[in-house]
Formats: sequence, C-alpha cells, structure tokens
Amino acid sequence: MNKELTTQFMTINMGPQHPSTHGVIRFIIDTDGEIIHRCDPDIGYLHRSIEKIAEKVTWQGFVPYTDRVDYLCAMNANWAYSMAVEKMIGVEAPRRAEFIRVIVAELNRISSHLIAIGTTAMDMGAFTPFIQLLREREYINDLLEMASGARLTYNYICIGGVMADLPLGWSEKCEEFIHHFDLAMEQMNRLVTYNQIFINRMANLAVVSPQMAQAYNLVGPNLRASGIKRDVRRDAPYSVYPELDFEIPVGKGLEGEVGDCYDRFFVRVEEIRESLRILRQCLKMIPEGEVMAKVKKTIKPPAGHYYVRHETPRGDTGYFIQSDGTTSPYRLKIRSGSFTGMSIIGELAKGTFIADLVAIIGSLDVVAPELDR
Amino acid sequence: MNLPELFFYLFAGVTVGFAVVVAFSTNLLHSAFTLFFLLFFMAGFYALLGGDFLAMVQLMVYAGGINVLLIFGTMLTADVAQPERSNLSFQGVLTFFSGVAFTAVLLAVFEHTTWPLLEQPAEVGPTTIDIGKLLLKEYVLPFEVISFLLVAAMVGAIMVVKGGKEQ
Amino acid sequence: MNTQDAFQLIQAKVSAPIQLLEGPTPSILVRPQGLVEVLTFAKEDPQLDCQVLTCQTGSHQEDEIRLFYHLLSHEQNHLFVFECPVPLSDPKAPSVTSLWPAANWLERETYDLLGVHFEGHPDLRRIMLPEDWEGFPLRKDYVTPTSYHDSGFDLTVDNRPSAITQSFNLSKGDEKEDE
Amino acid sequence: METLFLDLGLPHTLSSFLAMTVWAVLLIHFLAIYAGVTSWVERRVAAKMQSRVGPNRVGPQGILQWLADGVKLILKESIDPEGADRFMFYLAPFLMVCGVFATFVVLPWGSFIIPADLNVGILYLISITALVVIGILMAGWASNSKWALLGGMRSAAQIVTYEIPVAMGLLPAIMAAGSLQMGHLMAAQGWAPWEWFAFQNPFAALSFFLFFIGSIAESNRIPFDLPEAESELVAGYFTEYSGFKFAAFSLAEFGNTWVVGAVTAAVFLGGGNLPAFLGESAILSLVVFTAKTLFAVFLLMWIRWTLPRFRIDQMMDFSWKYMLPLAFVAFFGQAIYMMLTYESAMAQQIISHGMFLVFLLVLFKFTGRVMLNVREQLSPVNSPASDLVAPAQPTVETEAQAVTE
Repeated sequence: MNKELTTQFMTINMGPQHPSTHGVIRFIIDTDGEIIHRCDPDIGYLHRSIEKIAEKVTWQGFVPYTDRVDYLCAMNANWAYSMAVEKMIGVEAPRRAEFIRVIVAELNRISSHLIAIGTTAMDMGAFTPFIQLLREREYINDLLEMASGARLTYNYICIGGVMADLPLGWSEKCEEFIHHFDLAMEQMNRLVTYNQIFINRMANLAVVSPQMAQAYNLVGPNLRASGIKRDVRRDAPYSVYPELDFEIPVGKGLEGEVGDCYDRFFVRVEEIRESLRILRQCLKMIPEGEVMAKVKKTIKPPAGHYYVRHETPRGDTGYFIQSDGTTSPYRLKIRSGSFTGMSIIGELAKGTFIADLVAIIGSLDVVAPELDR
Repeated sequence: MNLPELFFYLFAGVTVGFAVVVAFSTNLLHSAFTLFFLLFFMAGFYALLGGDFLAMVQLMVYAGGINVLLIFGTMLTADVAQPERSNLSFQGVLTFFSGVAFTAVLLAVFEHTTWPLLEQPAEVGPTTIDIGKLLLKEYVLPFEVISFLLVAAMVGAIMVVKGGKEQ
Repeated sequence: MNTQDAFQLIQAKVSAPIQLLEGPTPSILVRPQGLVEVLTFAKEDPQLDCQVLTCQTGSHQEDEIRLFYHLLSHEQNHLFVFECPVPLSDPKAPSVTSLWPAANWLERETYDLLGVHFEGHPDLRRIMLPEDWEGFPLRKDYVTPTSYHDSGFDLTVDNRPSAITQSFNLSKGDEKEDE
Repeated sequence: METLFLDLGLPHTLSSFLAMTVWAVLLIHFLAIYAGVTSWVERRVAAKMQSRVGPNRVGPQGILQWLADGVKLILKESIDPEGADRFMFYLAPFLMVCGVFATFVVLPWGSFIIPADLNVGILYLISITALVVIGILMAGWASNSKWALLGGMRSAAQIVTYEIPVAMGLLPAIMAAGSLQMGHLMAAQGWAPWEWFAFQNPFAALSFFLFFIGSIAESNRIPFDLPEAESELVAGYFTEYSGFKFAAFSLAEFGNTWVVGAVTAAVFLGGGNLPAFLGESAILSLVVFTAKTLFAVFLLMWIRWTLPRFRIDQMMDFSWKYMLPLAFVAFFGQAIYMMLTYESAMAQQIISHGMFLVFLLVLFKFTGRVMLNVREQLSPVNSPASDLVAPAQPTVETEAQAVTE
C-alpha cells in the first residue's frame, strides 16, 4: 500500500483544427484527467509575412494589407496605419474625414466586440447568441458596405482621409440601426450576460491581477478588465476623440474577482454601449466638407523610426515604422493585442479544466490572423 | 418446448459464451465490456424466473452501475490493451486446480441439495408489492442494519478520498 | 516627461554609457552590455515607472541589428524608446524576460525573424516559423527560398501534380498514344 | 395484438412471438422516421430561434432533408481510425441504438396501447439506459482518440450521476400511483391539468422538474451536453465516427428525445387520458399523448438552443449538491403530503387547483416577457443599400488633385 501510484499526464493536441481555437492555433496541453497541467500555445499557422511584404510595397500599397492583419476590425487597422503615415509625412486629414473615421471605426469596434462576445458564448455552448449577434453584425456590415463598398476588408480609410464620402441618407440609416441595436443588445444581455450558467462558467476564472496584466503587456479590454483605466483614445488622444464624451469601462469584479473572464467579457459589453454613445455624438457633430487631404502620389517620409499607438477593439495596437526616406517602409512591425494576449494563456490555463481553456481563449479575444500577422 | 424454455437455453448458451470470453480474453477491457453482456443476460434469467424486480435491479445496479465503474477503472489503468502478462498465464496451474476444486464443491452441493420445486405457477404476478412488504415489515431490522452499513461505507469512502487529496 | 529628461535622469543614476538619439522620435541608445541595467532602472525608478514593455522588435541595418524597446508607463502616461545595436556577426543581446514576462514571446519573435540570440531567455525557440526553418526572413540579406528543405516543392509556384491533374494528364497521354 | 394472432388459430408460442416481431418492426421504423424528422424539425426550430432559415431546399420546406442526410451518411465512406479497436468501434453505435430502442418496449401510446405493459415498466426504463452508457464508453475507448476518450469518460460519469435524481424524481409519482406499471401510472391521473402529477402538489412539481432536468442530462443535451461539447471536445465520443455509424449515433440521440418526452407525458402530464365525454377512443388518446410528448420534445429543443453549457465540476455539483437533496425533499414531501391528505379529497383538490393557478400565473408572466422580446425584435433596422437616395461622391477627383500637386 505504501507504493506510490504512478500516473501519467495525457498530452493532447488542441488544434490546429479545433472548433474553438478562433482560427488556426494549436495548444499542446498536458492534462491530468480534465485538469490542465501545462499549456503551450503553438502559433504561426497563419503567418503570412505581412511585415516582410510591407518592405516590398509602397506606402499607400500597404493599406489593403492592413485589412488582412485583423479582418474583424479592418477599419481600425486601416486607420492605425494611415494615421502613422500621416504623422510621418505631416498631413492632417480634413475634419469631416476624421469624423467619418471615428464613425466607421466605432461601428467596426462594435462588430468586432459582437464577434468576441458571440464566440465566447458559443464556446460556452450557447449557439443562439452567436447567430443573433452575427445578425446584428450583418447590419453593421451593410452600413459599412454602403460607405466603402466592401463588407469585410474595406480599404476605406487611406492616407490623408477616407476613400469616399458617406452616401446621402447614410446617417439616418445609421441612427435607425443604433436605435434598433440598443434594444437588441439588451436582449442579448438577458440571453447571455445575466445568465447564471454563463456567469458560473466565467466568474472567478483565470483572474489577471493588474500587475500581471502589465507584466504580460495586456492591452485594450483585457487590460481594462483588470482594473487599469487605460485607453489610447484618452491617453494619447488622436483624431476628434478629445471632443467626444465617453466613459472608459473597467472591470469591477461584478461576479467575482476583478480581472476574471467575466470582467473581460463585461468590459466588452460596456464598450459597445460607449461606442454607441460616440456614434450618436458623431452623427450630430459631423461637419460638411472635404474628405481627403492633398497627398502626394509618391510618399517619401523622412528617415527615422516612428511608433504610433491606436486603440483597436483588441486594444493598443502599435505600428512601429522605420523609414529610410524611400517609397516603401524600411521596417514595419505591428504590435498586436492578440500576440501578447496569447502569451499569457499558458500561464492562466494552469490548473483549469479543458472547458475553461476555451473560456479563457474566448475572453481574451484572440484573433489568429492578428496574432500571426 | 415453449417460449420461456427456448429463451432459457438461449440465455444459458450466450451467458456461458460470454463467461468464457471474460475469463480467457487477453485484453482486459474486452473482458470488462463482455462482463456487461454477461450481467445483462443474467437479468434475463431472473426475468424468466418471474423475478421482475430482481431482474431490473440486476440491470440497474450491476450492469448499469458496478460494471460501468469497473470499465471506468480499467480504462484508467495503464496499458490495458496490451498487458505484459495476460490473465491466462497468471499462475495457471494453481488457478486450474482451485477452479476444478471449486467446481467440484459446487457440483456436490448441487447434487445433494433437495431443491424445493414450485408447482408450475399459473401466472407470474408482480413481486414488487411483496418485496416491499417483506422489507418494511418482516425483515425491517436486517434492512435497516444493511442501510446503516452502507452509510458507514459511504462515509468511509469519503474519508479515504479526502485523506488522499490532503497528501 | 519627455525623452530628454529621461535621458538625463538615467545618465545621472546609471553607470552604463547611454546616448540620446535625435530624430522624428527621440530615443536612447544603449549597448547590449548595459541594456538590462538601464531597462531595470527604467522599470523601477518611480519617475520613469515603465511597468510595461509594450513593444520589442528589431531592424536589420547595414552591419548590425538594432533592437527597439518601447517602454510604456501606465501611471505616468509616457512612452520611451530604447535602441540597442547588436553586431550582425555575433547577434547576442541579454534577455529582459526576468523584467517583463511579456518579453518572452516578443523576444522569441525577434529571434525567429531576425536571428538575435537573447541570452538568458528561458525558452528561445522559433515561434512563427517551423522549428527547422533556415535563415531569418526579416533580415535584408535574406534570400527567399524556392523550396523547403530540398523537398522538391517549388514554394513560389505550386505545381505539384494533384490526383485530379494527374488523372487528366494520364488521359491526355493515353489519347496521344492512341494517335 | 397477441389475441389477434390467436384468433387466426396459430399456436400460443408462435402468436406471441409474431406479436413481438410486429411490434418490434413497427417501433423500429417509427424510431428511425421520428429521429429523422426530428432532426429536421430541430434544425428548423433552431433556425427560427436564431433568425435563420434552416434547411428548406429538399422537398417542400425542406421536409425531406433528413432523407437526403440519411442517404448521404449511408453512402459516405466509413473511416476506421488507425489503432482503433475495430470490433468495439463497430459495435458501439448499434449498442446505443439498442439502448434507446429497448426503452420503446414499455413506452405507452396513449392510454390504451402499450407494447408491453411490464409491471416494473418504469424501473426497466431507468435500468435499460445502461446499454447507452456502455455504448458511449465503448465508442470513447475504441476510437483511439483522446477527445473521444474524454467524451466517453464524461458521459459515463454524467449518466451514472444523473440516473439517481431521475429515478428519485420518478418516485413521488410512483408513490402516488402505487405501481411501477406505466399503465397504472397514467390511469392514476386525470385528463385535466390539475389532475396531472406535475401539478398535484408542490413536491410532485419539484420532482417533475428534477426528472426533466435529469432527463436532459441523461440524453446529453445542452446544458448538459458535456460528452459531445463541440467547443471543447470536438465532438466528444463520436469524434472519429463517420458514415452510417455516425447516423446511428444521431438516431439514438434524436430517438432519445421521444423517450424523454413520452415518459414526461405519461408520468407527469396525464398521458393520453381523455375527458369522460369523449369516450374511450384509442386514436384520440394517441393524438393527445403524442401532442404532449412533442411538446416536451419542443421544450428540450428550446432549452438546448437557449442555454450555455455547464462545466464538468459544476455539472457534478449540480447533481450531487442540489438535485439529489432536492429529490429527497420531494420524496419525503410527497410522503408527508400523502399522509396528510390521505382522507381528504377536498384538500387534494384545493392544492392541485392552486398549483395549476400558480402555473398559469407563471405562464402569463413568461408570455409577457416573450412578447417584450418579440416587440424589440420588430424595431426597424436599416434597409439594404439599394434604398440610398443618391450614389456616393466620386473619388476620382482627389486622385486628380494629388497628381496635379
């Protein structure tokens, strides 16, 4: 009886083809029954060398590639890059263009958060909210299609402004949508957010303390869920955000500790509300005028390196661009929220269940193309 | 030959067949799964004898509960499918002799007992009411004692599991 | 606090030689020998208070790889850039994983794509590319391979015969023989 | 049915054998067709709940979709995973179908038609599920896949756990009827809702909920679909199955919904009892019974497409820490209720009518909530792009400006 029982860990490959890894990611997990002992994320399955491509294309030519960096919020990626280049060449977009940018980017933020919330709910086994939210996202896609002509990769915001003005009657349609969406969001909250099973699954799970969030360089909603009130739109204001009135939601530990999965989820729900607020204000404030600044056809920014931060739905996305004064970037690095968000998963997953790992991935809102670039 | 008799021989044959598989299979898991069918067909015997309640309890407790746990445990064992030593080679001679001896005793008992033969029961009635009455009236003390024993066993099991976790 | 102030503060307190680089984005140049010392100071000094390593990357210059460390302070709301040149002949830099766990993956990415060896890194493996990939793609002298490990597959053109194309070819061949 | 063959002059053994065969053939066809149609219904119901269309191409409104699916699955290549225990791998799905099919033996079809009204019918129903457990365990093990193994393990643990509250949930009804026989259980209830076990007294209602929740768990449906949780375990114990074997699993799964529905209808919702003035019509009784069963099946679907999934430890906690004690409460409560109201039919009437009124109240409130949701759904949304008044401003101009500079 004194002989010690020998047990083995079971090594499981979760992915690359797994229903809930949100793209092509692989986790090598050692489990003791269902409890994870080690979780080693293996990424790179969607690595498309976008940073290398940047060195081969012109400054304007890279804008469509930014769409592909994170296809869930292509507008924001467009904008982040365009903003960086505008800063380098010292061009300012016209005021109307800035408003249009804010409107489309916030719409895109909503649609991205809808996917984040929906997939989290789907990972929890609730399939209906996901489809319901996809339906709402379709309306946003309709709106963005009216503006840009595309539904997923827009290539709408370009260096110096936006590609085209909003069509006539677009604002009314947008207001109609906002009114509808307010109610739809409440419905969604009743279905998922306040569902006791859902709360039980998410609360007190994978708690990220503020120190840990900073050490692991979490950004955006993930950082704010840990109680750190940091948002690039406020810290390093760009565009017309200083004129707008909006709150920055932070995790309050509604159902458990501050920084658990439920907080990360709920911060996104609240951010959608704030985005709606921003949209309402912008639709009122938007002036008439040009939508495109005068930009030279061949851009040659002065040599040097730049680092531009932008608040995308996945948080503080940094574009590090080094120019040598030629027609294409010398070195371009996209610092993405998913990448650092992913690096914490191995730490968080220890001691949780396999089902929890799925919740953690969902709550951190990791998007594979942005992760691998 | 009437239908129950036909089924009796059918069940008997199948049960013996499964028993052979359980005993001689080198794959422990096959044995465990086959044991399920063995227990399942045992319930058939009870049903044929008119013990409807007993048959169902046999199904529920043995086939549904104990056997599932057995399979559960077997699955958690390392290398069940390829055991280094099959249960055939395990002290074969001793097993053979003890088996023969046991069979001999069984046969002897079987031969020397006078079995009370029932007059062919005209109809097999429900036994549940009788069992219930017996348990709660005539044998209420043994029934309660056994219940108490089971509760004690359960508490003991919990204690053992808890102690194991603390270590 | 701007970079000049930070530079003066670090120069006063830290023995390692640093240098202020002017440019569109001013930055502080540190040699690899003094990197950990300077960055530790930047993290722990209450005035700098750079709790977050927000971005770590590198860029291939002529004969060196220049590492960039973007440090961010949430409390003070400022961002500093530290540059660290490592020679191409011996690309080695100390790892800052012990200061910021986030550096783990960021350094792995830099190692993977630029080939900088971070000494003291707990788990320096390739992260994006396969383990057996040769070369470092983001270096300027990187030649895009035409095949993967002499496997015979041309990576630039996918002309592997699939089962369907093969069956077509076969039928064409048959016809030719018939003629 | 046996008498039918006896009337034809056939010997006793043969006629009872023939009767069994006919029943078996009828039931297995019913099971197959029901499972197929339900798979289509479930998809349509889910689509309706999710603002989708659902399958509507094969046949009118897609009603033949299940046939197309079935044909496709049968024609598909059956893949054996490498290293699989082939015999068990092939056996498992059919064991599961057997387990579900075997329960049909005692399921009633209205008040007057029961294939075999065993005097331990309800006990048989509980215990025969062992076959399903064994099938799942076997599938999980034999697939030689870790996901399948985890699914099989989860499933076995889950079914063994929830069998207890289910059995305990049935006890109050058994006590009230004083029999384990399906026919007696139904006969002990009346046609009106206040004569059903579900509304007999608070404890019976509690046991009804426990039974229904436990049944959901036993049939592996959301929120208890951990064995086949697609976001965690890919597809659980049937991850590696394809072709007809996969179809067999679906058959068992959808067939199980009928079992749950029928037992619910028979034991708690008054079975196929008819009001006295309608007489003893077997057909009408069948219709009533089927309607109740399908309502219960619809409830299952409704729950499935609404709720998220439990985690494994929460699922265990839920059964052992909440359902089991509650089941004991229901059991003792029912005993006390029976003791107190044994002689007073008046009290029984008052309690059951009161229960029904409470239920109506809850239903009323619930309907209000549903109507609120429906109203919100109908709020106007932006119409398609073609409605726009004028096209966008041309963009060429800006390009030209840039060139001139």
